[in-house]
Amino acid sequence: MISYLANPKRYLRFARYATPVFGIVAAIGFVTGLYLALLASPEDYQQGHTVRIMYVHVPAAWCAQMAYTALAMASLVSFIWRHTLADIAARAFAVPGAAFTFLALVTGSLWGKPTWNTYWQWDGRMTSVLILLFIYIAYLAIWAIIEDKKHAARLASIFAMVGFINIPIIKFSVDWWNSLHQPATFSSPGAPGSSSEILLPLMTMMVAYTALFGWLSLRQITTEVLRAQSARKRQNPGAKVTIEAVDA
Amino acid sequence: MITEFPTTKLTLTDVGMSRGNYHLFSGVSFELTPGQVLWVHGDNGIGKTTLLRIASGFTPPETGTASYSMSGQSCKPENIIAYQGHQTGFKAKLTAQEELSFWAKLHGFNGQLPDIFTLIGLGEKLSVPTGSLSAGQKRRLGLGRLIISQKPVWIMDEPAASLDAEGSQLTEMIISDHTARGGSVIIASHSPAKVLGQNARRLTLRAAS
Amino acid sequence: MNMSLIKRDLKLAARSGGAWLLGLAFFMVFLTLTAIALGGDANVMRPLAPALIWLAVILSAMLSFSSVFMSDYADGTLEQLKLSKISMLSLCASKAAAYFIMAIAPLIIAAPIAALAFDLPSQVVWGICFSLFFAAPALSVYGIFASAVMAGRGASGFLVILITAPFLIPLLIFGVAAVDSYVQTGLSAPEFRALAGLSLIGSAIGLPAAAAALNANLE
Amino acid sequence: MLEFGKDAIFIWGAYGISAAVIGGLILRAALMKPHD
Repeated sequence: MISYLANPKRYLRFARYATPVFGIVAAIGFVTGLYLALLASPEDYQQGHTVRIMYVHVPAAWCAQMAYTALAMASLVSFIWRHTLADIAARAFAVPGAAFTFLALVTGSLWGKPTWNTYWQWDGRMTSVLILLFIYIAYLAIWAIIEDKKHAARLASIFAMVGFINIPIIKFSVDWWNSLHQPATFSSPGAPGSSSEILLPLMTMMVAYTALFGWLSLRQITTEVLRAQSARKRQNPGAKVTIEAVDA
Repeated sequence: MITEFPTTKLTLTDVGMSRGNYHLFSGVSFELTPGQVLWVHGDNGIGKTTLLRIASGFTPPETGTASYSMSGQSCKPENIIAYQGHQTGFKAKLTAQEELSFWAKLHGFNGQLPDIFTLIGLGEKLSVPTGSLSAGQKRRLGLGRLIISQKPVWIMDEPAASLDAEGSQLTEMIISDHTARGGSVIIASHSPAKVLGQNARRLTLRAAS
Repeated sequence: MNMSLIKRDLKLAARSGGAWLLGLAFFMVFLTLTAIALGGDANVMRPLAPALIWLAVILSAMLSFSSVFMSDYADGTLEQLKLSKISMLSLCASKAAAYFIMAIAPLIIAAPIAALAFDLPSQVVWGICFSLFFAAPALSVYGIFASAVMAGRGASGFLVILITAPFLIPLLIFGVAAVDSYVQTGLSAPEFRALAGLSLIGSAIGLPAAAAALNANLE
Repeated sequence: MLEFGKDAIFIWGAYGISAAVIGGLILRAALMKPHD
């Protein structure tokens, strides 16, 4: 799959069909998902109506992690094979990923206020999502600050991979730290039961978010590929090279 | 002084490179064998330094390949290449003596350092911090490091810059001594140096109109 | 690791006019400002002191990270080193060792003195020193990594802090916890094993990554 | 319908901010031009 799409021409052919498919799935997903989440689903017997926040929080958190995984994989490909398309893809995943991470944090804290009566708990999950946001910001900052794009692609991919290996370590340490300081005085508002009434809107929103992430990434990758192609077309011819013997 | 170098070959095949969206060159191919000098000539900004850094193994070329071999076996660029770029590569706070003995240790040089200092004309400057040396004297110190490296292939970016007549003569002498012993050299320079012996070629990068 | 490279870095630090001591000065200024902000009451500060000292060490280290490769990159030493017999990996290991000696070791030595200013019992002081010592390799290595990424950029202090912060969080967590555990169980506390593990994993990830970043910067 | 009781503000806040951020992402992607 990856090696098939590595060719820009083949990628563009794939994107011509895949982009609208993702777009349509996302659009349908959001319409039905919102209908199910806000209108057609009942309130939870424990959490009441606030359970509806889960339908936007969990998909955002899922996309935040999926985007970083995709980013790290693309970085690995870019680092090993020096593939321009992988650079472009890694970079394209970063902004949506950071935005979803931000959304996961904000919706999480809006869920926390009615549930725990506080906007923020330094619990393991929220803290590691916050750290993930820092990693995204640092990744984007490396791209922004390094002017030579070839250097930036390489250094950003190295950073992304180091970040990816460290995420489980950070997650483990934050969970451990949390269990030390807050010995289970509350449980984070996870999925309350798994009745189909809750599962159906949640799954629909998951599909919608994932398709949206796909659409956003493909749009940006396509744009960058076309930009690179047109830049190559407009490129100057380059220096003329001659090699000749010199008589001393 | 060291005796002879192993037979080395540096081969660039169809190398192309761009800087940002600016296409520098493509289709550069040459082979550098023992005793040869390649003089890279061209205006500022045309890509001389980029080509030298590709040949030195710092920068992988966008298209084409750079390959290196020693005694018929392919090897890494750092096995055979010594590079002297625009930056001196010396610490201002360390003395000339400290610097050369550090690099001698790093390159495994067993020869006599005082001889090297005499050769490059810095015999009196041993205990002077390199920050207090003139630009030309730093260039001479760089020549000393090239010798100490005992590498067969020297790649030099504008070696004649900021050197006086005597210094240029010294450079030419050291280079021709190096090629006579089976070494090879790539030089980027505006001015044609006299060192270009019978084995010299000129690679010209000229802006396409 | 290469001894002549470490010696050379130490010699350069000795001739830097005391610039290597600035991290130590920052450490003391930070703790003084904190003590003033907290009202200077020893009873209030005593329980906070291990965390504050740890924070001071991490912040001071973060501020000194960016300088590790800056001059080597700018004056061309790095490209000369790349073509020498030293591998980039052993270059990074040597740099980490030199960085530890110049920047981290003085902080570990200064920490007990700072601890006296907070009127800490000697067991806690030992806990602070040991926890810092166990975490020092990881701290140095991630610093080397961030510095290698930013080697070619001049004013990059803030970005270096942003790059290293996520990786230093586990150190901070286990480091502060190790101080408490030391008082109860000594060096056999699991936190020390965690810190040693972080240092090992950090070196296994950070040094090759730093070497790759240096190569990328020389391209 | 769409009456969420005392916590309505948090639910609308979460959906509103999600809509704003996602809208921003879609706008950014839609406005991308391959030829700059």
